[in-house]
Amino acid sequence: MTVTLRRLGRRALLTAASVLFLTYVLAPVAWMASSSFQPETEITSVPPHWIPHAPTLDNFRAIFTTGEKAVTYETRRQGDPATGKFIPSTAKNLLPGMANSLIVALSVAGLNLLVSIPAAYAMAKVRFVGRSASIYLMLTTRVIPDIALVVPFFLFIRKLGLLDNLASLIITYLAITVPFSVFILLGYFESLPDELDKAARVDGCSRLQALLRVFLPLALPSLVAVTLFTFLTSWNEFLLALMFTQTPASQTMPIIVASFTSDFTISFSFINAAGVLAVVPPIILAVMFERYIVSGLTAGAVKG
Amino acid sequence: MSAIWKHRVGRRDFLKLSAAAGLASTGLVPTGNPALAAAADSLNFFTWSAAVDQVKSHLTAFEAKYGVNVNYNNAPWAQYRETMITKFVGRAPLDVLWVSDTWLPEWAEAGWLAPVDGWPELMKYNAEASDFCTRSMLYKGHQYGLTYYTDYMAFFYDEDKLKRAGIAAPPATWNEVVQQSLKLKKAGLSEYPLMLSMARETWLIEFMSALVFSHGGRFVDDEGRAVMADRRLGAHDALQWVVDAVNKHKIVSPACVEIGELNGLKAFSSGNHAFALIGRYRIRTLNDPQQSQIAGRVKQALMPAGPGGAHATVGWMRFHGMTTQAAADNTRAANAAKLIEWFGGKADGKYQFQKLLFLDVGSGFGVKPLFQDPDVRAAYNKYADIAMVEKQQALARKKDVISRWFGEWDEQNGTAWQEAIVGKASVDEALKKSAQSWNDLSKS
Amino acid sequence: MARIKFEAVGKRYPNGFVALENLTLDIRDKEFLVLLGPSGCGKTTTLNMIAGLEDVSQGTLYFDDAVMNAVPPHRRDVAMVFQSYALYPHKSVYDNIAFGLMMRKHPKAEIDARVRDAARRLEIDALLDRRPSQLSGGQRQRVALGRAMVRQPAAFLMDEPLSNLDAALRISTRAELKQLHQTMQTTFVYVTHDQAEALTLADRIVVMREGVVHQIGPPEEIYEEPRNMFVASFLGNPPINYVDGTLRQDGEGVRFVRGTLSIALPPHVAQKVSADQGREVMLGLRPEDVDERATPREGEALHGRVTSVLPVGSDQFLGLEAEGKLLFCRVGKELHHRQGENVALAVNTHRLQLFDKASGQSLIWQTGMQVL
Amino acid sequence: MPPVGGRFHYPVSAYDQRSAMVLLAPMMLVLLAVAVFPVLYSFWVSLFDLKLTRPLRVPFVGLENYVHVFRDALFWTSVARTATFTVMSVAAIMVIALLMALLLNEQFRGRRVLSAVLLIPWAIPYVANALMWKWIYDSGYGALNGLLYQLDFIDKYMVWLGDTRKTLALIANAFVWKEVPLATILLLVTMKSIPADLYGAAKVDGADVWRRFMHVTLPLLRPGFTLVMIYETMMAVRHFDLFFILTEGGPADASHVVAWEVYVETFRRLSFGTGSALAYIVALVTFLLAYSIIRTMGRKL
Repeated sequence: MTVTLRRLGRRALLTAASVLFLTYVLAPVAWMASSSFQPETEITSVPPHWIPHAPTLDNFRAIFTTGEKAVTYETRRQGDPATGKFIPSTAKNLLPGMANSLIVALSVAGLNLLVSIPAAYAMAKVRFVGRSASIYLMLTTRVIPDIALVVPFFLFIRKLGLLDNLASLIITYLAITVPFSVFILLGYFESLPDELDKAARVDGCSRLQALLRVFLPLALPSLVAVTLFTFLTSWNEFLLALMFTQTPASQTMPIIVASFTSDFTISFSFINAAGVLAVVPPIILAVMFERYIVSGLTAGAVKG
Repeated sequence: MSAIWKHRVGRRDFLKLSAAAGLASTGLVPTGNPALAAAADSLNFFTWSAAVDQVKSHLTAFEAKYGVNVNYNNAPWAQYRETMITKFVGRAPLDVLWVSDTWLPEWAEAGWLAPVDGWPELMKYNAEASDFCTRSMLYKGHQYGLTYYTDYMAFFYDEDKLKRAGIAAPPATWNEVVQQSLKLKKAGLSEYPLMLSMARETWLIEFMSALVFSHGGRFVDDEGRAVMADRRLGAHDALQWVVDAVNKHKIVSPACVEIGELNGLKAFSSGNHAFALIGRYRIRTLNDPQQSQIAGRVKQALMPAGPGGAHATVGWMRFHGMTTQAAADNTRAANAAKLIEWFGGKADGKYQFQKLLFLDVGSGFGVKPLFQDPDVRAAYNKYADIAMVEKQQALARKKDVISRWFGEWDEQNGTAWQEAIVGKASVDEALKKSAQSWNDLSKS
Repeated sequence: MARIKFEAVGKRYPNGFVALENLTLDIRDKEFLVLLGPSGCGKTTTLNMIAGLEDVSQGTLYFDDAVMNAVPPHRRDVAMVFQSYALYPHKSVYDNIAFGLMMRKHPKAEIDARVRDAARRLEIDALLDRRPSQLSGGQRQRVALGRAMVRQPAAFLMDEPLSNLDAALRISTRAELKQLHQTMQTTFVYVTHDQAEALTLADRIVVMREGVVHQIGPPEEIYEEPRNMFVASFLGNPPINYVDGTLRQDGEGVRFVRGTLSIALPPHVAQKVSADQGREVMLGLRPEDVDERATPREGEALHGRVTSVLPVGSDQFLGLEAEGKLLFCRVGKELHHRQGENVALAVNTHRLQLFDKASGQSLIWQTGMQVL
Repeated sequence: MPPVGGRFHYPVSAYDQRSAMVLLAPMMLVLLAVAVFPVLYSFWVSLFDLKLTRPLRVPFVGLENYVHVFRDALFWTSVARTATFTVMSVAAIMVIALLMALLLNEQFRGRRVLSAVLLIPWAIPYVANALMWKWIYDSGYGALNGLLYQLDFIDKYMVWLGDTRKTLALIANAFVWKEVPLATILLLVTMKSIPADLYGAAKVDGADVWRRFMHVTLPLLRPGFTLVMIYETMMAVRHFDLFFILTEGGPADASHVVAWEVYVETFRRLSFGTGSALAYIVALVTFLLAYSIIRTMGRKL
């Protein structure tokens, strides 16, 4: 009797909490999505239409239908670059921007694995002079604020003539990703029994072979996590990209999206559409690989 | 990957990186780098992202005519200065670009812009240009380009709303603006009758100058001394008026500090306000049914006058400039000159681009002959009162704060004004602060 | 096939902890050597040094006549069985066993032959496709053995390989290991803290404690002739009884005296200690070294009161209180003592141990090789 | 011939040392090139009066730039703003994260869905987050005004980001929304690590839910909280993106935080000397925080 009552109470409580939870997390995103389907005339209505009355795909169309055809006196759009619908002329830069982000993110993720795996293995399983020193270095570099790197990077990148060049981003992103990757992997390798390492080496593996033949296959989950983090970090990074890129040739998605806000002709609904496109890939990744992310995050953070 | 290789990331760059990584001090002074040297038979043309289609169409014609291919790129106006400066110091390939009058001294001093007065075929257009334009392109006796467009800050009103409030004539003074606004407010026609954009952005200086000039004040006197803090000659009346409009009369939204020119335009065009300070050329948009809900009702009046002021407003100049790196290379320089003439002067014997801009976007031109052009007059009469346009244009003044250190001062000044508007500082404090930073910078 | 020689080998960690002190040990070819001692005695360190998993920080390690100090594990021809078995979780049983040979680039066919042969001998040939996670403890242990066997290494190292098995399995596997040693004809080095294992398996036992070797010798010698109290008490279950007392000289010889307890030492002992009149000593008496049937003669009688009777099937243990000391004695299960009753047992004096109370060194079996 | 007896040499095999060096080389190279060198280099730069608008004259000024920074009232304003922002955010994050963790720690249908959804804010770019909130806060057509208006909390649309008293809090809110998931996950892990029998014991002692929470959960969550606190503090102190897109440090100096000051100094005023001096100060401060991280987390080395 009282038990069932308590159970009922509990269920009610949980349901209420869950609803609150979902509202807090999803409502803002939902509003962004809803806005992205509204025509400019509707989006400026007061009070707002929570659900578009006249949903339209114009904003997305503007982004996806962007043939770089020669514009002549005849084919030009009359009026401001965004006659009528306030869609910025730079809309066509979004897809290339995403392509840039993709290239950068993939390269950074790849390089991270290349650099971090051996280092983490060495720190975790090899006893050598300078081990703790290198761990300290890694831990310290992990907390250098990106804002503090901007100036030296800028002068440096300029010196190399890599301004406005994807390479500058790939290089500098290593600074903000590698320490974290090493950290996660270090934690993971340490959790694998030393005796495995010993067994492998008695079985005739050099250090490198032990890493490649035994530890790598076992570290797969953490490798996935690391790849995801470095990918997302690079995909989302804003500050450095803002400093080192000036033209759509090298600008990444966040920069392009941000530029819309300050563009000559601005459409609220269009910006939201851009926002939607910007969040879709990360969200898919996050939801698909939730398990790995959580394990990675905790592995990465719990030790500090 | 191709994108990467397109930007010449390769063994070379990474070798350079690893080599450079060793260097304890990479030079603080920039050095050229071959990797980014531009091909001689092509031009790099950079603008802010306005009238993009008009530019493109005009470029297509240019390429067809001269067989010079042009890499055209643009960046948002709001980030244009940062973008260009990083390009300059990064020695990115760049030949022709749009320049705003406020940046000319800074960029010329830094040796990024090259004078074009060595090119008679460009100079000859000065004869037909209004001398306001020509003066705005001069620095230390050299001319740095040919016009892109010129315009001034205009005072617009929603005729319909005024009628409904029983107001016969638009305000002639800032005082009347207050009176009429209160009337409109009482009539419930608008929460905040006057639309004022005071957000910190590149436009802000134009709005502030218009307010100051129409109040008969100055930021800086002819000797370049900061007088903005001077209660009689300075910006005091103007800023005080804004502060009162927001805090005392509540006829300007306190949100003005977060509303930029663009959102202001949209707010006005969606009928939320009765008066607005906006770039003159925007009247085309405002009276275009496709883009505005108050189309046909927007009229221009003379900039209201302050107690000590006439109806002065601020005028500005944006022009086509040539970079020093282009000037240094004969072929590139020659092509760049051709391009500047094509856009800033005549193309095939006509002021093609100026006319295009005017007809499509409505932006003003500095070339007198166009005023006689029948198409232009026709278009004008569709949405504006050409007499009023010219009358106000005659009262447009060049900004007095144009200087080598404008960029830095602008930051301080913008903050100062906002502090006054949001009531974190008194008008006097704000202007003193602004003047202070002007004096410091002018000494540096 | 190899002879493994430690020459004054020491191991010290950066934090100053000394795992091994000045070890000199000569492991003969094809010998089954057991390193015995409590945890932290340095036995595993010693084993790891042979494998190359731990570095020799002092002294020299030879395989035959080659100095091995700087040779990494994968260049040493040794195989090892770990306490946790350390099977590769991502490899099948087959691949686990074959891995070592693969790494050493043996031809495929030969690898296959060896793996299957080993599997057959260990009776795990049915499991070759399984993953370690699908195996029982015993099976895993066999796979670990197989992994080492197929290598046919110069030295076969085992680190507590049986400690994770249940009692019954442990006994039976002991026998198999012994058998394996016969057939493999190679040097075995075996680390354990279980004296029974050591006694059953070893050709020679090395008793260690806190990085120091206390005694090296064949099992019976270690058991019969312990060089000190630690060795004496570490082997034997239940452990040896100690009674402290003094030496008393009298007519026919030397006696151990504690209160009313007075035991005449046998000649071979007596003459060793004749000099030490009045010396404080420890008498070591193993539980089995009493004779309950014989009525004790003077000088070998142990009188005491029964405090507990613990039958263990084959025979029984008596808890005996004598002179305020609690002693354990093993007696035949046919006699029936009851708690509280007084008994007199005959001590088998020829098997007594006698130690110096202060140093703990044996007064009977001195040798030069002690390093205490 | 290795030493026989006698002196000890460091107990690391030459082979391990070699291979460790090889394995570490790439990371070391990267970290030195893209982290250590820049930090040192920015100190070097901070000793010059380097203005990009004056590319050809770069006088050495020693520590003047630092003096200049510390003398600048705006710098101290920005420090204050950063502090306020950080405290507000971190506090809010901890509370919300705790509640969410408590919920996710229960067993009920749909839990998996929640924990998947939870990752969304964490995953999306800060830029998108900023645009989203900027649009929500919009004083003309924003959702916040719309909602409050429809619920009759306000009778006319209000100014949000434009109101200097609200700006920081609103930005903090956007920050919190994005940071809460990570914090929640960290707390959740700590919760899961609390042995169940402790609750059992508490139950036996007749402690009700609330007491169990107060006397078992909270105290045992301390490590989790410390972690979250330090981690989020680091994030908040250095945060830039939201300020750039939402307010550009304004209105007036209402949201002029240190990170923004660094940006303005370098890329608006183009004064790289003072800029890197600023950046260097920020770096040093963060290093101190980092040190406390390593200490507090007691990372065994």
